[in-house]
Amino acid sequence: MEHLIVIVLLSFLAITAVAVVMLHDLFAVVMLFGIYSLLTAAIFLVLDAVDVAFTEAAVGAGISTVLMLATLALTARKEKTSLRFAPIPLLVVTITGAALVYGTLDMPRYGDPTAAIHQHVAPDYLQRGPRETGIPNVVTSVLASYRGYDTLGEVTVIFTAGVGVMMLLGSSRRGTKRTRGKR
Amino acid sequence: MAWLGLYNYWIVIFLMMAGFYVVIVRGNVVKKIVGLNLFQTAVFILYISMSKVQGGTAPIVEPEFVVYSNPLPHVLILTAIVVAVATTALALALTVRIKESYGTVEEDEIHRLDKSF
Amino acid sequence: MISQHLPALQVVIPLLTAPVCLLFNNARLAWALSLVANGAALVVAALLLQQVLTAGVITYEMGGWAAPWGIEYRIDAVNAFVLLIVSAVGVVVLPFAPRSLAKEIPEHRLNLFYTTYLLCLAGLLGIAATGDAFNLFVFLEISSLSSYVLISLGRDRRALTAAFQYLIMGTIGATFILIGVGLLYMMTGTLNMADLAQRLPVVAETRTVAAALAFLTVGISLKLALFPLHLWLPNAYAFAPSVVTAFIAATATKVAVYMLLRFLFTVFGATLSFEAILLPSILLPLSLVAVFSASIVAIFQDNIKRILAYSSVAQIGYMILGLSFASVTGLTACILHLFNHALMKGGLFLALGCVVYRLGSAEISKLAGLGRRMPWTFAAIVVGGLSLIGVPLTVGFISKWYLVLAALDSGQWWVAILILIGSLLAVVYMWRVVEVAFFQPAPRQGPRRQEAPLSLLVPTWVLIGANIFFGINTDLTVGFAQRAALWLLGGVS
Amino acid sequence: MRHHFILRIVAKLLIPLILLFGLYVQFHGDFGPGGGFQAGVIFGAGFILYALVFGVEKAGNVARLTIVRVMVAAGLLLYGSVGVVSLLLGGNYLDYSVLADDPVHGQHLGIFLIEVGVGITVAAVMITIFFTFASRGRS
Repeated sequence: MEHLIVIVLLSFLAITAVAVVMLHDLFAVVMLFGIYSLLTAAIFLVLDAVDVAFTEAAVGAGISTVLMLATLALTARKEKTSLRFAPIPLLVVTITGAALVYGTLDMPRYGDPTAAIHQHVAPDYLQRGPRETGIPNVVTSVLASYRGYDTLGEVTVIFTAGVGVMMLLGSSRRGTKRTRGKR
Repeated sequence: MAWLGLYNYWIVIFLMMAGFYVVIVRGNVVKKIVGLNLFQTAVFILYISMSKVQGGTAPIVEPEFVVYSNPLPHVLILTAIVVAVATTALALALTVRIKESYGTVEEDEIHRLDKSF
Repeated sequence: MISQHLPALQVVIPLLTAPVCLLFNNARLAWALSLVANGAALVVAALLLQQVLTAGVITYEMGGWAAPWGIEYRIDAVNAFVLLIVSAVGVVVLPFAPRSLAKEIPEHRLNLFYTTYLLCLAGLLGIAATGDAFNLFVFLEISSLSSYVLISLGRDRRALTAAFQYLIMGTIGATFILIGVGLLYMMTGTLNMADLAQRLPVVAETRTVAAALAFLTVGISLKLALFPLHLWLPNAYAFAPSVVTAFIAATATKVAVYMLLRFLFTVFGATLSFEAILLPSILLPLSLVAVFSASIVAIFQDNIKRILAYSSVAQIGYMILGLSFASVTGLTACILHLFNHALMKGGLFLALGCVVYRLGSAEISKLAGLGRRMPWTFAAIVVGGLSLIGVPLTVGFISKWYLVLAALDSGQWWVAILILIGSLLAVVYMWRVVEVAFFQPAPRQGPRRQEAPLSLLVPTWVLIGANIFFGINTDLTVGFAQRAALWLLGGVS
Repeated sequence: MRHHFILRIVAKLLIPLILLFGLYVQFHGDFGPGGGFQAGVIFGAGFILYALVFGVEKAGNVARLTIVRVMVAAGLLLYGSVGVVSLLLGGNYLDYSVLADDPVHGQHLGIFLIEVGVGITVAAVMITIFFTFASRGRS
């Protein structure tokens, strides 16, 4: 049953992706991207990744979409270029996709509990996590403690983005902002 | 039946490639950023798909459950989502600046302006 | 007590100084703080290298969690050397910054600039120090995001498009690396590099691992601008502020080469069967094509920054060529060139920074007669150019020498000949600069140009002087490089 | 926007709830889904909603950009200094076990502190990014 839901959701995703490729109205493209993120969040939910689903919904459908809309307001709403046949990108994409499909052939099957990733490292987190950190949500204990250094890196990435946006778009005349009234 | 276990991955690969195509084909800058997000989000689904265990539940340990899905890919993807939104924010900021200094966000036109410079 | 925490301090010091720089809204203070943090990182790197040489591999468990569960820093002969290169280049380049940036970036953004610089440095050091495949991705993104911002700060509006192009290519590269790491994790259940190296041989013959290798190689090649994935590099180098070009040219691609070395030799191990196909039949021809195509394109550029940028693509070709032999001499050549090229391009781009400081641009046509007006600057360009060509008594000669030896060792004498022809192409593109600067008369009208200020010349000559110093005293660097090469080939597998 | 009466009243009701929910997510991450990052995004979204309904200018008075800027740095510094403190107490970097007498308590304290750090930086960065984009179009 779960698997069926996932397959249906994935098919919706595929349709959304095709629509994004074909459409020229950027407003519609951004909106479809929001839908794409929500569908992804739903898939994550079905696949037991509740934390990730939460984040994807908040970030993909929320922040990213809002920022994209803000950018559209500052740039243009329509894509000018007409859709044309581009052989080289198509070739690159086909080769990359073929390489990935080739790679899937020896993968452990979906949901297989005997796969290597469910045997090594991860089961220890499930066993030791609650005992060693006192936190039942294993995702939190791995994120904040076992792999806490990654999370420090993650915060640094967000910090970098913040500094970068200030640098690129920050007002050029500092301090004048407050005194200038509403137009 | 064996191929059914890979069917998910194949759709995910299709999604990745749809995003990848939008990124590398020359066109509108904002659309490329959307494509980049499609591509990255599809990779996230790849990671989360591999974490699923048949009959498992979310990795929040409680006495009544025995089988849990693998928490590690979840952690990795939480980090990766944050990285992706950071990249998107920067890319959009660059887009705004490009629009301000070139007057357009179409790669063809930017290219032409640079050539005539 | 401190000595046991050096691996963490190496990255954490610049990383935590960055937010402090943001808090103080003062450019000079931010600069001083960055210099102190960078200097501290250099001291730590030197101490680490010494520890590694006496005691062997150092491991450090982040958060006190043992290796495959927690994130581990693992310093050996290879990355200790890379850490030293990156932090040393930073220390030399930073004193160049205030004077040169004053003309390129508005005053009130300078503290943001130093914040971003420190983040970039921390990211690069983090990539080099880590022993965890996913942690590598995180720090890769820190360094990449900050370098996109740094590049976009150039005065020309093309800096914006260059940064955007780099952002797109870089993110594709990072996503490919993410796919590769994911596939490896899927087959082994671990992210720790040493643990991966142990567990991979069991599943080595699977198609999934082959795909993982392919995605990692392509992803890293995008980052290191290996032909034909180099398209982002020339514009990024040409339009970034001078200091940024010098720093990124001397460090970022080097760290990317290190990533490739680490994955190919430590994680996959040089013995895996599919590498037998990848290295000689794909990387070797690609690297030769990189050397020739980029050198030829360099000859026809009108902007010296672009000439040197294309030359970087060619030099990266030499590094990958050394790597593709997978022999001790080949890897020695690769690692030596990693260090030597950082000295050459760091020095040359700083010298160009001096030119841009006085002229406002690096168009070759504007250089006429400047050789006499700015003797020290152009002497630096000549010495750096000689090193790039590979003239004896410079570092360039040493790495070419080992590269030719490696080619002969592998029985491919034609590769050795191609390396020599490639050097001749470098003579051609460097000669164009020298010819205009020294043998064309200065224009009659127009302002009289002066030599660059001392605060710019000193850092330039430190790096250029190092080209000669390490070209004569070769024992030190060759010794390090050989140890690192031996370690890569025999250390883990 | 001036006349959207209902919108403004609904927003006035909603925003405290959103902020409250943000706090809940921040501190409930130990037991259910959630944590610093999600909380930061929700908190940021609360301010963004305020700015959308009442105007960026007015929102700027609520969240002064200089203060937000300090918060951007403060969160990361808080996270990093937890690591420094554990170094000083004799553990490895980010080893929370040494923060209290009992390792499990130490872990709890450490995780709590770093999640707060994550939340502060993420919320502050979200607000900064949105405000910089929003005020760009009008200057």
